[in-house]
Amino acid sequence: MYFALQGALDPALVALSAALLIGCAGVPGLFLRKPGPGQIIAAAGTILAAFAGVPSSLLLLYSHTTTTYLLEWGLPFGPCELVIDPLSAFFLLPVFLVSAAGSLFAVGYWPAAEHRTTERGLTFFYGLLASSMALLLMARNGVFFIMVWEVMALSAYFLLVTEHEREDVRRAGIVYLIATHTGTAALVVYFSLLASQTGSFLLPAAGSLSAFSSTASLIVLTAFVGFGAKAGIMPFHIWLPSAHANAPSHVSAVMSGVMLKMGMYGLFRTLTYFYEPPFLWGAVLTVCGITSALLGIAFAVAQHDLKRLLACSSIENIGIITTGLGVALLGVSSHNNTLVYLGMAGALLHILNHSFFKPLLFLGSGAIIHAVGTRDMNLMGGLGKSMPRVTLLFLVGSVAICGIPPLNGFVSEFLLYLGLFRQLEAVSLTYLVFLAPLLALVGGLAVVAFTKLFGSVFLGTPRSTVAPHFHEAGVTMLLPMFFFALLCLLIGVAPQIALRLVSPAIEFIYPQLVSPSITAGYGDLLGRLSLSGVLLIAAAALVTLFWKWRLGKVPVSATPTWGCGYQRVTARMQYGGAAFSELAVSVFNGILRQRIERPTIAGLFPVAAHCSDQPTETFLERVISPLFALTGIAFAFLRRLQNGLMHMYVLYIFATLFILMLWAH
Amino acid sequence: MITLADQLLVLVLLINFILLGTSRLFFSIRAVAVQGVLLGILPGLIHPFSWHLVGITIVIIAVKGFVIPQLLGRAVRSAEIKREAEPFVGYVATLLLGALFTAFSFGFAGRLPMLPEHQNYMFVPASIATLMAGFLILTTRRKVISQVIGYLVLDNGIFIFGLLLAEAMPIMVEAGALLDLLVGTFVMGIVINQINREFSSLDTSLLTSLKEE
Amino acid sequence: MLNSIIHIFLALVMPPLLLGIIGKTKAAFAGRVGAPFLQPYYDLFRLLQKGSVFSTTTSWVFRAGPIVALATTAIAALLVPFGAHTPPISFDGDMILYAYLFALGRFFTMAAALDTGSSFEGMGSAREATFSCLAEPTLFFALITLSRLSGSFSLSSMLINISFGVWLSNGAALILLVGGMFIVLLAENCRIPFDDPNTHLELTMIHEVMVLDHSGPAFALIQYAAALKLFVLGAFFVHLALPYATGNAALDWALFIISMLELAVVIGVVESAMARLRMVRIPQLLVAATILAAFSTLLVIR
Amino acid sequence: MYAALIIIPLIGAAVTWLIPYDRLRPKILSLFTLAHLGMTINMISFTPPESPDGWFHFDALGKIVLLSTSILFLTCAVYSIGYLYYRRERSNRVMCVGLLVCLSAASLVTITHHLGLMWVALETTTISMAPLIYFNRNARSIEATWKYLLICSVGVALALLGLYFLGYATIVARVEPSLLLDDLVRDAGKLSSGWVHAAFVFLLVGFGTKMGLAPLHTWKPDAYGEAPGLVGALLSGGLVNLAFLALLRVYQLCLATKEIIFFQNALIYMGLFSMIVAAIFMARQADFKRMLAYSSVEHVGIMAVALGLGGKAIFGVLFHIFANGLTKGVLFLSAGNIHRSYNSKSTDHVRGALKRLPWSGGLFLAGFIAITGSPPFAPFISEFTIISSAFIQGRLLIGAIFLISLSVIFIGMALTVLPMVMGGVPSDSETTSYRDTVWTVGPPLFLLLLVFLLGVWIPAPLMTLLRDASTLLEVHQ
Repeated sequence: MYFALQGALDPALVALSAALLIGCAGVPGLFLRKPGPGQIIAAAGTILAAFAGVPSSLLLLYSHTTTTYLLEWGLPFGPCELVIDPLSAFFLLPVFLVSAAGSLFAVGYWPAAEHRTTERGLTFFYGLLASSMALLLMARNGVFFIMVWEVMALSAYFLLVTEHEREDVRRAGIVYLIATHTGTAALVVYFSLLASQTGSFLLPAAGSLSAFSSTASLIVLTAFVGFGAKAGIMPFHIWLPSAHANAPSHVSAVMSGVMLKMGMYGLFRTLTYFYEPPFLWGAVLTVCGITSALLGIAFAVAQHDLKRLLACSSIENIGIITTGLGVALLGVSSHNNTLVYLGMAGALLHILNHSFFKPLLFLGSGAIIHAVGTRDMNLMGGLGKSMPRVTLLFLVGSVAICGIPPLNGFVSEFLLYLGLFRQLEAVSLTYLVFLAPLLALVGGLAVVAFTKLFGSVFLGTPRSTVAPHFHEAGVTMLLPMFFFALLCLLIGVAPQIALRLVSPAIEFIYPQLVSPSITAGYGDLLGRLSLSGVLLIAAAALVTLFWKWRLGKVPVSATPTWGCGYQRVTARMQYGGAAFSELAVSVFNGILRQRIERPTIAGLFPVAAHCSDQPTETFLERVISPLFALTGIAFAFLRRLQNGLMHMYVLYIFATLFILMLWAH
Repeated sequence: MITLADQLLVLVLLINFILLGTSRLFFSIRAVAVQGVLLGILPGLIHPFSWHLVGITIVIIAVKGFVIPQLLGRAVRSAEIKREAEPFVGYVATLLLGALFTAFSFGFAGRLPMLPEHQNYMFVPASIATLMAGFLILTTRRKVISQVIGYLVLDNGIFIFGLLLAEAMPIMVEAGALLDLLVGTFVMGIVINQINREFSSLDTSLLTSLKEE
Repeated sequence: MLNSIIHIFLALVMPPLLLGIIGKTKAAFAGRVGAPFLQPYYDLFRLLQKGSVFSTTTSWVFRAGPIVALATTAIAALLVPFGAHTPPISFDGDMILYAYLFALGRFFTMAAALDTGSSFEGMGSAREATFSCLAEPTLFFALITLSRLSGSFSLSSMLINISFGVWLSNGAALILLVGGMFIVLLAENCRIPFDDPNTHLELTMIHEVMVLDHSGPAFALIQYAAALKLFVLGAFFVHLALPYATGNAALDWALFIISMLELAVVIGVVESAMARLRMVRIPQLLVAATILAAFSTLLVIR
Repeated sequence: MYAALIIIPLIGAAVTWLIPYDRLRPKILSLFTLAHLGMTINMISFTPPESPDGWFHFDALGKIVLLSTSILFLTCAVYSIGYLYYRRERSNRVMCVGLLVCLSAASLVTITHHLGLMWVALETTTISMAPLIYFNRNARSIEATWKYLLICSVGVALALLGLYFLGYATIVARVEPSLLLDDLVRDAGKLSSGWVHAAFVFLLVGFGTKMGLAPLHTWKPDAYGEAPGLVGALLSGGLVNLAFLALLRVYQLCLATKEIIFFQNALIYMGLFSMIVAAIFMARQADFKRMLAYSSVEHVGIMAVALGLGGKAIFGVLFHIFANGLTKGVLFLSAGNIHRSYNSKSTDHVRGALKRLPWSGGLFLAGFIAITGSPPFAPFISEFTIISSAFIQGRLLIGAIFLISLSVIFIGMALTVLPMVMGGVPSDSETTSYRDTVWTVGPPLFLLLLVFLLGVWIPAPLMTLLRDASTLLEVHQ
């Protein structure tokens, strides 16, 4: 394949070559006999690519240019265009950032020296995954899109099953593979229908299709299934928790931080095709979004597995993004520009934010697991003292993901809230404002989930001796986390910058409604927000100083925690994660369906009893698995047709001949 | 001549019914042999004389009438089986079905356009009826031998139709006929012997280990 | 400018007084003389003088707890209008910031509690987490209603907007709202019937049990933050319940102070009249509050 | 020229029959298949003119099928060097001779335009494969051979009757009686529909049986399951395509007559039925070779549906001849290696193949991904073309059924294949002498590379070949 270049070296070309560089970064390691150098080379290449790619994407984002490359390929599906427009450029940012950070993290987290057998494949497929995602954002030919899409899905699968000796990993892999393949099947239909509309496999231009045809609804439906399955919107989320929990942590970071966003990208892209979308589309998106947000975080509260909790919160965040998108779409349908702008801004900004704090948290969990050797939060505790830096960074991530000021999570939710409140002065769809309390509930549950996580992992005293060798993470692991924490804080205290990031993308999607005045207005508003954020930090500093001053004057002593009179306090008496969330979970138990074992204490001197409550995958275990079992039984019954009796086989031939003859005459 | 040919065809049909009705393997083998001989004679009746024709006739009579029956007979003797015990479908039912199918084939043949000179022959119905008889035997019998016989009958049916084309495209017909005979004789003969060695019986019910549980 | 200074001054000085009044009221109901009104101030100063003890199991998170709690409440205090006066900070959507600031404070308080590794404090923070997350929607329904009534999106204008005129036009909605917000006020500040600050049976407590291990200056900060929180939420509530406003600035300040004191008395009365609820009942009460608020929103939106 | 294609393998057969050394035979076999491939490529590039009597005509369809078949034969021949080394206990004379005879017959099928001759050649391939299926010389293999032989012979006999019908139709129509494709196409308009209908039905059933369209596929799982891996590869990658070529000839004839709609519908229904059957039988399949057999049924179904759809799907199906054949080669050869190494083809015993045989296991996994139509492998191109053309033609129901059965098949195959290759090797699995060697791994690897290459880049000559071929099969009203 060679590129017919138009024009000299330009940012788009740089981004393109950066994407390809990431893909090739893992290749040298395959051929090096000695383990280690390959990984270093890969990390270096990926980071270099990020250094080239991020600025160029920013340039493309601000200079509202759209660059087109024509890829000469030998396949009979029409020309293959590679285009970078503001929307693609916006989504390119997390791809480069997260993949680079992850590859650096891997050097410390999955050292080639310890994982001789798996490291090569891991590094290679990691690069493949990242670069396929980057190319996906540039692809404008449906077939090429599906090809890179599937490469992405498959390399993610191979990354996921890195430790395929473990049964649960294999199971997670199969569930993921089936889910993603079903999604791809939907996408095949999607692109075929698009081709039937436009006459070629090139993706249609923005606003070029009418939404009022049965085919249009079918297209959007297939897109919702195909892309929703990748993004993990309920009810297509079944694969997500186990997959993200069982992958190596830096892979989980990329999967959760970036790969889910590819699904969202597909939805955004699809919705740009149509002008005048009907209300139904926005309504469906909104409902599914808010449901995912609520149930996702409810599931997260119930988890005991560190990474499962994070994965479920990914469902929540995707839900918030989808809600924003749906609300914006409703705004388009009801010609309410404020709603469109704020919904879009909220959704896009939350995409960016989530791709900062979620990788931060996943990398942090990687560091923890690396130190402790388990994922069960009930066995952790007291890590704060042995790994203070990780603790601090993880705290930043947790606060950010709860959408609490002064960090970035708050900004996107703020925009969304504002959009919803603004509905009060809208002529139609005033009831959308009722989403605000639901979002608030989501926020409250997020606080529960992440105080539980943070508390039971880092605080208190160690609950068990699963791993005596707690140790602070190495610099290669801390650096990426620090970088993300910095970004979270930056966007948190200077949200105006973030708004300038998303505005071009919105302008590309809905050119009519982004006027400088609007942008400036909201920029000003966010300026006030950042001011109060700064004030908050200042106040905290002030109080700290005051307190330090007092402490300097009074005697300070240290004793064990007061046991309220009880003398023989042990570590196992602390409030564990399960205990912490028990009250909150009991409110939602209708949906969560925990497996609860409560022993009945009888007699004066009851014997030792065991008590546990396990969260379950309600949808997967109550709907999907029974369905599969049923199909299996039906098929087993039908398989009797192949009963090994020759005369039956001849009879089949005879019958076929007979039927065809009757049909023919 | 025409009438003679038709009478022979009627005999062929009768032999079909005999085959459907009998359970004794030796008997059915002989019946097939007779059918083969009849088919061998037929070309001579409908086509003008030519040495080529004589050649065909001799070959066919030799193979269909003597070689194959010999092979089958030896197989049966070595396997020491006398009769087709418990077929999948009873003999009466098979006979009725055979009658039904014969009627059907006459009806079917009536609806096909024919050359005027073939108009009042019963070649087409006879061939289709024989074909179906072969199918019936194949689908109702249990013993390998019976199934081979079924295949041969089916083959005879095709051969009868081939006679109509014998002068138009002789090579084609002969090639087809001979190749079928090749399959019928050697390959099946070999396989039957192998089966006999493996299972020391020619009951296809034993050949049912390959299936879906 | 002057108003802002008064605002900050009041926020700094007045909160403990409310506690004093509540205590006095309860004492009066119990037929005791009770502690002087300024007792909370004395307590704070004494605590600031005292030495402080840190548990060996704690880390810096434990120390961060009181600080953040106080800082967030302080910023929240800058967002709420006291009386008819616009607060120092006010912009569209500041009510969302207002709501989430408390979340931040809560996050750190709970973290600090969990850091001690004591089962009691863990228990307290678990309860705090659940109840406050149930109280969250109520606050937002209230904000929606107010925003609808005032047609504005900043806390100050939507609160100041409430007047007797509004009461006359949307009485039903506001009554529901007052009911809901009063429950939230009590819940958020851990007053009876949700929590009893004075009991020392740790099993029954929520907020107090979370701060068991704080001592000296740290505890002073916490006490002050709690008082400030009561003050801020109270100011919010007073706007709904007692929307007096005269054009005159000075008079309005006086009115505000008086109504805050009234509120303190009312809280005292409630505390004396009621007993603590059983833990299992509390979520039901909070959901009831949410339903009240939701109805009020429906009333104003339809 | 034409004769050479037939003669070379026959000479090879004679030679391999005569020499007494088992070790030498596979190498000679490979030499002659190599020569055959060279001859094929040479003839594709410099096509000889149609023979005067019109019996031999090497058109684009024939080229495609012969090229894929010849490549597959060469690969299997090279593979047999490594494979037969592990089967030294028995003579490989019959196998080598059978392969070469089959190759020569296959060439005959592809180069002739005389339907009768094509039928003879096809029957010859059937017979020549029978002893190869019986290679293992045990009860199961004799049963498989028996079923294969009887069912296929019945089918081929029906096809012969169909040809007779055609011939008789020419006589009835008072045109020059002939079974030459070109004559038939020329006179197609005059033929009486009754006979033509009957002919098409019998030919469809006959060649369909050979091809393995459900419900005529019953011999497939047994034969593929019991035959050695490379024979399975040739059956599913080579002979299937030959039978399909015969069907294509019939299709060409149908295009000329007015019967095309009926024939297309019949193809679509049988194809969809085959896919559904494959889906049903692949789920929870405990024998991975039988699973591959059903996968072959599935792909035969795909081809039939595509042919029925017509339009752009024709291009897809022609490309699928390559894609399917080569990928099946990868799967069967690697499956043969796994079978050798575990000495079992039950998925209960075969676990952790990636650990035990990194190469064969990896090849099997890659082959699975390729055959289920995932990019960047060739089957994706063909299958996507077919599906999309179904939807673009607006035949949503057909497309939906097609896609759903593909998904079910994917799930079924995944649940069978992934546990085989992933995980650790069970401690109780018996150890065998088999190890991955260049000779056993190289050929499937070569095929996989080919499949990958065709999945991202179709060379220009091949592209023109496919386009020429698809023009032969387009509806011209």
